[in-house]
Amino acid sequence: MIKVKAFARFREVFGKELGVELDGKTTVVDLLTGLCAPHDAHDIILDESGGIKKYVNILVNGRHIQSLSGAQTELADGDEVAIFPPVAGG
Amino acid sequence: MIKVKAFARFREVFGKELGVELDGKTTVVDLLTGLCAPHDAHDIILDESGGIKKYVNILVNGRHIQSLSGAQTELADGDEVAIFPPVAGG
Amino acid sequence: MIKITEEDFKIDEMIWKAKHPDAGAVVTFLGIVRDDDIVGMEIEAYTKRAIQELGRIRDEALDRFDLTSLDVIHRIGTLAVSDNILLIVCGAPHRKDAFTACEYVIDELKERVPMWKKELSEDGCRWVEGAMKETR
Amino acid sequence: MIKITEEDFKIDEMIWKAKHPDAGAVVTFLGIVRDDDIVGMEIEAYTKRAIQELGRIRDEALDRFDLTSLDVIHRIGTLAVSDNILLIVCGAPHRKDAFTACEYVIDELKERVPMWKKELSEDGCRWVEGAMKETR
Repeated sequence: MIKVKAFARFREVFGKELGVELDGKTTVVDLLTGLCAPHDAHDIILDESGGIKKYVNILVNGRHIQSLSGAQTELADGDEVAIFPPVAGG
Repeated sequence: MIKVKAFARFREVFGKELGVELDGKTTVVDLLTGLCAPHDAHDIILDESGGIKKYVNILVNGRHIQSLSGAQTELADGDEVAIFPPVAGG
Repeated sequence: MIKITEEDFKIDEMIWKAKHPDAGAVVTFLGIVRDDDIVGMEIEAYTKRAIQELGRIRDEALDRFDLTSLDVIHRIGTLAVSDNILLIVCGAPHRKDAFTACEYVIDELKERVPMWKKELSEDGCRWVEGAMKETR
Repeated sequence: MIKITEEDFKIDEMIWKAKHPDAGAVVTFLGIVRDDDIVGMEIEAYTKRAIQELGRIRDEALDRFDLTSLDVIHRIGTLAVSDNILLIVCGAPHRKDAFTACEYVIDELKERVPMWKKELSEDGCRWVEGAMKETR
């Protein structure tokens, strides 16, 4: 199972935390595509070509996917995926 | 009478506060020359040519003598003259 | 100390901890809720990662500047106008390092630490969007 | 508030006064006695002129930067290592002004305000000489 945590605007769309069962080999963009459908959130997260929108930050186990394999980063059982908008603390 | 206030190193030489009676027309450098003699402080305050050493700050009624007439600034009865080394607060 | 908490903090206590024989300067940044026609603010954090990133920022600052201490405390939850949001306390032998480190921490915090604010006003609420920088 | 006093000050109280609906940032500079092989320090002021000059510096800062408050308190008398020397508290809508104003005040204070320090060590004592700038 993959633990998905969503924050700020995205928490209000997906809920704070959800578990997603892996269905064979899954990438970050697969996960997001699957998540968006039931929440009608496709336009918020994904662009027209099915890629991830720029203002959507994704961490896998605390590492930004840009330092991994981007949208194609592969997920394994037990991974924690975080989805959040640009940060604004302080 | 002129009120003379000395601070820091110069307080230890001249004392904290003293009154000096005016003896006719007096300038800042006259006052200092007169003050230095009894305190053996000539070398601390005045240079070889009888001018005021650079690191000696003199205020007359709160105004630096450099914005008045320097060592030749004339003093009047009731003036407050302050003598102090470069400041070092904070 | 790096801390994310719902509780308010005591500034005197935090500064007291920064006292160190080699410290001559303590610079403190306090962020408070400003009344931009709002009644308050909700602050949310990805706490685990926020603490990790704050720790990284602290380590960078300790590495770059000559400091005797560096502490950060950031609140989450619902806050009213004038409530404390965060406190950064930098102790240093000399003031320049304390100022520069304190500014470094708040600048980096705003760009890198996964926290978000929702402004609450009479008319409703809105998420404050950060600038579009990547978190590392 | 501009104050020169022998008493210690309460930082929390001073910061509390800086709370203002338009303030989003409060930057505080605390100077403390650093252990440079000393046991303490004696601070002397030309109090009347020091308050006047601090007032000028505050007015300059209020003029140059967008601030909601600016307070300075400086102690005189005999202080031990780690004792508070002075506190500057700058409140502002935005942090940049608060930081810049706070640094402005301490930089100018050190050059212009007629105050002096005598370091007290086991071997005796010595006056700390300031840089040779004119007071205005």
